Amino acid sequence: MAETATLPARRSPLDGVWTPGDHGAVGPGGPGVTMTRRLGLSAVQLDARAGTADAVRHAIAAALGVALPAAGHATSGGDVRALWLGPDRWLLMAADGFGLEPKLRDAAGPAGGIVVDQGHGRAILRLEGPAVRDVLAKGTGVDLHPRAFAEHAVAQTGLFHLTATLDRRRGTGRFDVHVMRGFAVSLFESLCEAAAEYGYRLV
Amino acid sequence: MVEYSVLSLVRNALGGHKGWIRAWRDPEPKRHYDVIVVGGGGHGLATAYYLARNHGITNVAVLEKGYIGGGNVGRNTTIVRSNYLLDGNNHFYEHSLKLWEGLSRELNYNVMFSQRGVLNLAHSDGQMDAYARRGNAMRLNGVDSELLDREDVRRLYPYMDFSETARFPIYGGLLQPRGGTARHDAVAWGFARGADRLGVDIIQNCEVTGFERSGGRITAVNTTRGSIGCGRIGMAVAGNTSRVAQMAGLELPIESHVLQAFVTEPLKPLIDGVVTFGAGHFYISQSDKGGLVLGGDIDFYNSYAQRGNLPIAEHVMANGCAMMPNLRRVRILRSWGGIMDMSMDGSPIISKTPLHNLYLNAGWCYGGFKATPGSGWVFAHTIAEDRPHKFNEPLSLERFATGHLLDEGGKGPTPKLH
Amino acid sequence: MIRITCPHCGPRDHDEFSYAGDAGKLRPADPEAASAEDWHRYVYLRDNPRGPHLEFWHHVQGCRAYVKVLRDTATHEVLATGLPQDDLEAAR
Amino acid sequence: MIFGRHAPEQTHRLAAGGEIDRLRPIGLSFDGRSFGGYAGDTLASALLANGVKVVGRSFKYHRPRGILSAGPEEPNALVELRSGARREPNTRATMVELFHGLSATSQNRWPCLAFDAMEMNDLMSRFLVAGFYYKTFMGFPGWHFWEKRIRAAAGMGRGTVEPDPDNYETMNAHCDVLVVGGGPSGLAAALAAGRTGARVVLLDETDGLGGRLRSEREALDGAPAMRWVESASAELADLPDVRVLTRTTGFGIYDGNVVGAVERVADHLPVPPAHVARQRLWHIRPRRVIVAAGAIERPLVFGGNDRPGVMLAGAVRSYLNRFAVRPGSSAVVVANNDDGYRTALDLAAAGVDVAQILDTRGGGRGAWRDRALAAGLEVADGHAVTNAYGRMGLVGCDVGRLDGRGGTVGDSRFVACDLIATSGGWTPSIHLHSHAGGKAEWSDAVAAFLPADGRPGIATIGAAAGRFALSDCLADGFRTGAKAAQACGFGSGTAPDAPATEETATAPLQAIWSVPGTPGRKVRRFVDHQDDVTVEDIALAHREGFVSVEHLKRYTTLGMGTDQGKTSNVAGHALMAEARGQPVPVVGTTTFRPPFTPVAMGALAGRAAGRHLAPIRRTALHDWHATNGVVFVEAGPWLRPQYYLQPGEANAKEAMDRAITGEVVNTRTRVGISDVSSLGKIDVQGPDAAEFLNRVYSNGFARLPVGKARYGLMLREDGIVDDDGTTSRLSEHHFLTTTTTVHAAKVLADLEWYLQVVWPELDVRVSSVTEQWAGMALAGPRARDVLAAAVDPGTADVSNAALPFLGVTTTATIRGVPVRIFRISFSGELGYEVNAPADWGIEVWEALMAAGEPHGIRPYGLEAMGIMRIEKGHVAGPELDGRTTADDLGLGRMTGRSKWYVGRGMLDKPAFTDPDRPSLVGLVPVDGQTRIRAGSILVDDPDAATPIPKLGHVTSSAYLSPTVGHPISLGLLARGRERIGQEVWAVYPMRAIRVRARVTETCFVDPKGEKLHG
Ligand SMILES: Cc1cc2nc3c(=O)[nH]c(=O)nc-3n(C[C@H](O)[C@H](O)[C@H](O)COP(=O)(O)OP(=O)(O)OC[C@H]3O[C@@H](n4cnc5c(N)ncnc54)[C@H](O)[C@@H]3O)c2cc1C
Ligand SMILES: NC(=O)c1ccc[n+]([C@@H]2O[C@H](COP(=O)([O-])OP(=O)(O)OC[C@H]3O[C@@H](n4cnc5c(N)ncnc54)[C@H](O)[C@@H]3O)[C@@H](O)[C@H]2O)c1
Ligand SMILES: Cc1cc2nc3c(=O)[nH]c(=O)nc-3n(C[C@H](O)[C@H](O)[C@H](O)COP(=O)(O)O)c2cc1C
Ligand SMILES: [Zn+2]
Repeated sequence: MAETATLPARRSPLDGVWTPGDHGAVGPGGPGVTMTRRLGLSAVQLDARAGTADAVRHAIAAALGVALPAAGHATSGGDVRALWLGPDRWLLMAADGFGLEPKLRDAAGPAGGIVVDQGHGRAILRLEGPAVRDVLAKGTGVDLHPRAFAEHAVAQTGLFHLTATLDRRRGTGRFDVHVMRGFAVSLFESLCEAAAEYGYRLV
Repeated sequence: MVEYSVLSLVRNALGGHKGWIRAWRDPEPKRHYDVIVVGGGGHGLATAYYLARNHGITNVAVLEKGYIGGGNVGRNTTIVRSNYLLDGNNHFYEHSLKLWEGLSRELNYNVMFSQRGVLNLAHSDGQMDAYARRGNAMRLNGVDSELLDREDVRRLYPYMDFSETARFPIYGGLLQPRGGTARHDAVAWGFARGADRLGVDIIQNCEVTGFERSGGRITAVNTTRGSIGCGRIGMAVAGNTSRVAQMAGLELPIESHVLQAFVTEPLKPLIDGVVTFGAGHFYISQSDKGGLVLGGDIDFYNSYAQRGNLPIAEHVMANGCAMMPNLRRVRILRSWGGIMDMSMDGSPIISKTPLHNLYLNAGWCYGGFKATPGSGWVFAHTIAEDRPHKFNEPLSLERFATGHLLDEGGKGPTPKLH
Repeated sequence: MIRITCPHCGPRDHDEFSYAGDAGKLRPADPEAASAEDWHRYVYLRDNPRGPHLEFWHHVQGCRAYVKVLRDTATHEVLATGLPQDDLEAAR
Repeated sequence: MIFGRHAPEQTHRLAAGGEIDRLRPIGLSFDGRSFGGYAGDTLASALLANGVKVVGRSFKYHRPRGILSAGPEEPNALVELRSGARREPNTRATMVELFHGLSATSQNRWPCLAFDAMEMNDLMSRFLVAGFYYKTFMGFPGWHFWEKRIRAAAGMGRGTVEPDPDNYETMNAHCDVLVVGGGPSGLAAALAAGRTGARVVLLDETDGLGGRLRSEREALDGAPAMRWVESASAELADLPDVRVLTRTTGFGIYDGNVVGAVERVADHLPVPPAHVARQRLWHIRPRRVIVAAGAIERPLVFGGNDRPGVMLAGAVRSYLNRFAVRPGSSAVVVANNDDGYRTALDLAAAGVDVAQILDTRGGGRGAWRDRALAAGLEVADGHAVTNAYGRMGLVGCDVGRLDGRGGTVGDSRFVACDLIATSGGWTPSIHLHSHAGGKAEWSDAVAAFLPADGRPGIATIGAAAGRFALSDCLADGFRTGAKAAQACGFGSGTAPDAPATEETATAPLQAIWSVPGTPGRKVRRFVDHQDDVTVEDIALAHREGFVSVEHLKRYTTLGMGTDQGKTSNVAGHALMAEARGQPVPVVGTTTFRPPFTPVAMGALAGRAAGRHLAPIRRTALHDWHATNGVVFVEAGPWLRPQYYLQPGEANAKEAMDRAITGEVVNTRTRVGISDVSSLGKIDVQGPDAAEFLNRVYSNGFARLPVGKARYGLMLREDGIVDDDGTTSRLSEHHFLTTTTTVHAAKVLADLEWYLQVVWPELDVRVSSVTEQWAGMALAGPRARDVLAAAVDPGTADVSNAALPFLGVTTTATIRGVPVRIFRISFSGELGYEVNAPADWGIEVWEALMAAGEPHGIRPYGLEAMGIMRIEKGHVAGPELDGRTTADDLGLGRMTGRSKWYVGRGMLDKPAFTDPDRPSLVGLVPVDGQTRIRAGSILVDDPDAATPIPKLGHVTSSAYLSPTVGHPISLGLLARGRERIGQEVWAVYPMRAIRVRARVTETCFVDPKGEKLHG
């Protein structure tokens, strides 16, 4: 992808609905949930062709310093975070400036990796705060209890009837939520309504 | 034999209702019948009735594994209509609808057929065009149909969601005024009593467990009440079709799926007709008892359990509340399920089979209650004459091989989508 | 709610999946050799058993894998799950 | 609250005791009259406290009814709660917590509760027996006439016609142990499990924990039992992984032992607080379920047992002990078990005069009986109430001696009383056990069905399992709770010690299913109070052959009311058993179905109702359209531009027509641009990609050159056309496939199916990139000029030579944004599809608009696109209706026989090769002006006798093709291709329209496709 410098700024599908500040029933203890948009992230899907998973894993580890995670997990390494998406399929993320896609192509291509840019196809929200689990639990059947969904656990699942990716980050009550770009506003509305009773802050 | 009427009711009331007798006998199975009908649901009982009434064949038994009417006829949402697009279906269902119109008197049993009108809502221009095609085709067949616009619908059901926030705005709908509902149990009981009066043996708690064959013929059926000889066999076991067919060595273009239905607490009259939502599968009407009877999609997996799961229940309610936002505070009283014989093109099969004296009535999907009298009529004809009636020629089993499919929805050979 | 254990994602609600029907039916391997009758049986005919049923569920909201499931159609109990090429007969 | 004070004295309120808070008076109104109550009251207890006797009317006979129970089983005391948009019919007064300003109205009566015109049904009751309606109303004037009247009399409360202003939501939970029911059994189970560190959820339908203990004068460890309940509750509250949900009903157990529960978050408040849902639906996924749902008492079936003032014994104790209410001032107690004595003692303790204790058992033994006698109460062994009197409120009853053979001996005497406390025994709540397919086993000791073997992971305990002694319930709970936790890997499985009980031994119950009536009197004995099913109705059902309990139920409606027969089914089934001369277990019971108690549709719908019914999908260009005069239209989940209004224009019909025509003309004569982002885009990569596409497409893809696009057709396995779109080869092993908007998801799923299941040997990966790319169709004679001006210099050559029709380039950038350009066209014009990464979609769109400015570029919407594709005879949704073959659509050349592909095996079926099949044709009005509407049917003779033979139908129609200057349509016509040039009728009987149409070729504009290649 061409040098980001020469490129116009990326728009977020939530530009039209994102009003920073506190909303809902924010109590003295502050908002139950704080939502941030994770902007300026490249996200590239990496598939390992039949029988090349190991080769691809090595190539990526060597080139990007991140170990491709096992099913249901995420890993961080170097400047890259890698999420498991499905059998022999991962999503790698880095800051736009990092030039993730070309790097991946060069590293994984020869080893049998297939690279598909998805960075513009999904919106990524970070949710944190004491009420996060309850808010997400209103929309997903996945068990988010720390015992069942530890740090760096990842799930592809239904969230408020949409297909979403849940990425549990380090620390209690911090999740990154990925959703298809076109449904971003729908998911955002659902999250806001679910969070309103605890109060939420848009950053 | 007691004739039912206001007079007999009054007479018996004065006699403390001691005078009433069994609505149908409870005979021991004979050793042989000219025709055995397997399945004491609406279709089996209607078939037996018309075998005796139209064809004079009275040495007939209906074998029911449980209690008659315990199958889908006793658990359906009772919508009766003939608003089908394809002629192969439309003529058949219209024949059935005509029979409904005289059924209570025919049977001397009030089946409470109530022509409240069936309205299918449309939510896009494309859907309006599709309904136009269907309604126009019906008219050319002499069947009633009306195309309503948004305001027509609002006049009928002002409390539907006509607001700006409606997710799928109402464009209009297709109305069949002659459509409506009937009292499901009464249909089974009325046909049972009618058939019984003509000499048919109705044998309950008698499950068919196998067939005795010689060559291409079935000579007797094995049941939980012993083996019973037979001339011809009519199969009308709906959700259980594949299992009974398997006993005869037949593999059919049918899958069994569970369809849930729901009834609310009884209310004073609220919803006058039958309404179906067009932007999601949902249909609703009000029973004479006052309960709103509603349903939607099947559960989308093969099932022989007469119960479903929450996701579909929630989906049904969401559609209902979206269509009529005033329903949200109405409470669901009971939910249940029935096993439906989903065919590969969504249309029924009333047909001869590779076995000379075995006849098949199946593949009813969501819609066989409305077919009950018509199905019995043409199935009786097919059994008695050993050839299809003109109304069930298109409903043959061969159509899947020849490609003469009756796919109203254009969904293809994916039963869960019909 | 039927709980289906996806071999990749673990136990999930069945409404994350899309039911893909009978897994006992094998598509004619060599289309050239297949007769019209073979195609007919594959496309239209079903065993439709009451009891253990081999079927596919597509994990559409999850990892998008087609999961092979042995499920009792009378009780809805899931007896075994696996990959499309797995043999689940042992669980019958 | 003020108007609480104005309310009349609470004449039946006890001076002390109960859970109510006398410092928090609450006013309520019932049928317009104001009453006072206290926090902690239910509507029922408050009405009783005010001496209100008649609360409702029965379903069929409209008989005046009072309050029978103190719980969810209430069949009689149903009211309309709240008003207007929040009106809730059939609300059980026994389950409504008082809130300030509560207003309730009696129902199923006209004009008022005291006088109900429909009570004439009661006088006619001898005619209106079970199933009478099946036997009449068949003749003149017909059912429809009678039905109106019957419906008006039937039903119960009135539903609202206004939209519900409140919100509902869903919550998902997971736990190791779920305990349903917070009585002593459930509390013990939750404690035992919770202490091990297991994740526990405890539900109770009521507003607090304790269950029956709230209503009994029981002691635990030497103190009032509720003390123990309080400490247990406190301990549970402190356990981090224990969640206690009150006002929450577990209404059903589903597959996987998932429990559906509904939490009434705000029903005890006047209105829900801001941002709070009224009710919350819980999906609870436990590893172990413990059902501690208790038992429900049933009344004895005796003459006049439905009179206002006849009350369940246990309910009497609830009102006395929990609510400090005296349900009457002079009581007769009649029971077939020791509850009679227990109740009489509580009544006496509360200062109520107990006229008589009638024990239907003859035995005359037992510790409870001794206690009653010791307390100086009068006990009559082997006696029962034979008839009760008092239409609007009990005045007394006949008491007779039973002969044990279904009759009485000697005369009966009249006893004055305003309260009859009755107990026919307790029915364990095995509902949830049964939902999960658990078996039920008859117990003579309990005279009810008990849970037998059921689904693994579910245990039913305490009273719900027929264990009625408090000590047994506690032991049961502690044991089962510990075991369940252990099974989930927590604790040792050893049960904690239970608190010490002080219990009086109970003597065995003796079932009696109906009490003989007062000799010489015609008595009405109600089995099902709500639906007015009497002992005589059951006899009639038996007489007419409705002898299976399922037929009995459906014929008499026994147990079909809002209470689902909680107080009546057992007696009803037992009476049928007596009639059949068979034991109850042989006769069996009817099926238990969810919900345990009725659940609001809104709660099940959750927030998905209304505008959230289905999520809305927006294209990357959405925000641009929104600010540029667009009118959106739903296309599946998507919102897509339908057409664009000029600045200042209102969205009226003329403006719409002007917009659509203008968009078409502009595109055909200059250049237009439209948002095609919603088309499915599937990235196909791998060494076998070409082979794979060659198998799934009916036309060839093996030799598609790199840098080229090709139109492709996909068939279903049954040979019918599934979808169409273009596929471009971006590199040797890399393709981009596009699908129609509607089929995008299905096509992807199908491709995955073939790769994962059918041809796993193919080395190919597919993934959706629909959302990654914003898609823009640039079309019209000036399209190339616009594109050339927009593309950053030197990044790509878009000349006809370099980028011919069906050419593809991936090197171009626009404003620095890397784009993919495909020279394909749906409109039939010189056209390009430009794909840009979604977050830059608007920049690229605006760049094209700017570059197009001098050329008069205009955006066009779905309507214009629809007209242009009809002008070109391109097929779309209405033609790809799931019934058409490639041949039907004139695409036969794309289904060659030279290779194999999905669906080919079906193409030779007789029906598919039938020459009479309808095929796609064009249609124009012979008069050159009348529109031929989509949905019209094509016939030769519109005046033929019905059924009129049909030749086909009109699939798509443009009321005006601006390009050819008259209406045009496409249709499917039998032997269509042979009929070109001929005329047919297009009829639309529902609007009385018939149009003479000429059959034409399908392509109305530029048939040679010069514009495409130009
Ligand atoms: C929830 C639900 C809603 C529906 N809604 C509608 C609607 O609104 N309108 C409509 O037209 N249709 C509707 N249907 C479809 C309709 O109910 C059925 O198509 C129709 O009742 C089937 O015909 P039947 O009455 O003969 O089936 P059933 O009543 O199921 O009769 C089949 C009988 O065969 C018996 N049987 C099975 N195996 C054996 C055996 N081996 N030996 C002996 N007996 C056996 C069964 O016990 C059963 O009694 C609905 C179905 C369901 C489940
Ligand atoms: N006198 C008698 O013969 C007799 C008979 C039965 C019970 N009892 C007494 O009653 C008590 C029984 O204890 P227990 O704990 O087994 O039962 P319980 O009746 O004390 O408690 C059951 C609890 O479960 C709740 N519940 C019921 N169904 C529910 C559902 N579906 N969802 C949510 N909550 C639901 C009820 O609100 C109630 O609080 C003991 O004290 C016993 O001695 C006495
Ligand atoms: C049209 C119709 C109306 C019904 N109305 C009621 C009702 O008012 N009350 C009730 O308890 N059940 C009602 N039912 C459901 C039956 O009680 C029962 O659940 C259904 O016949 C299936 O039988 P099963 O639950 O015993 O398996 C109704 C069923 C149908 C088909
Ligand atoms: Zn998965």
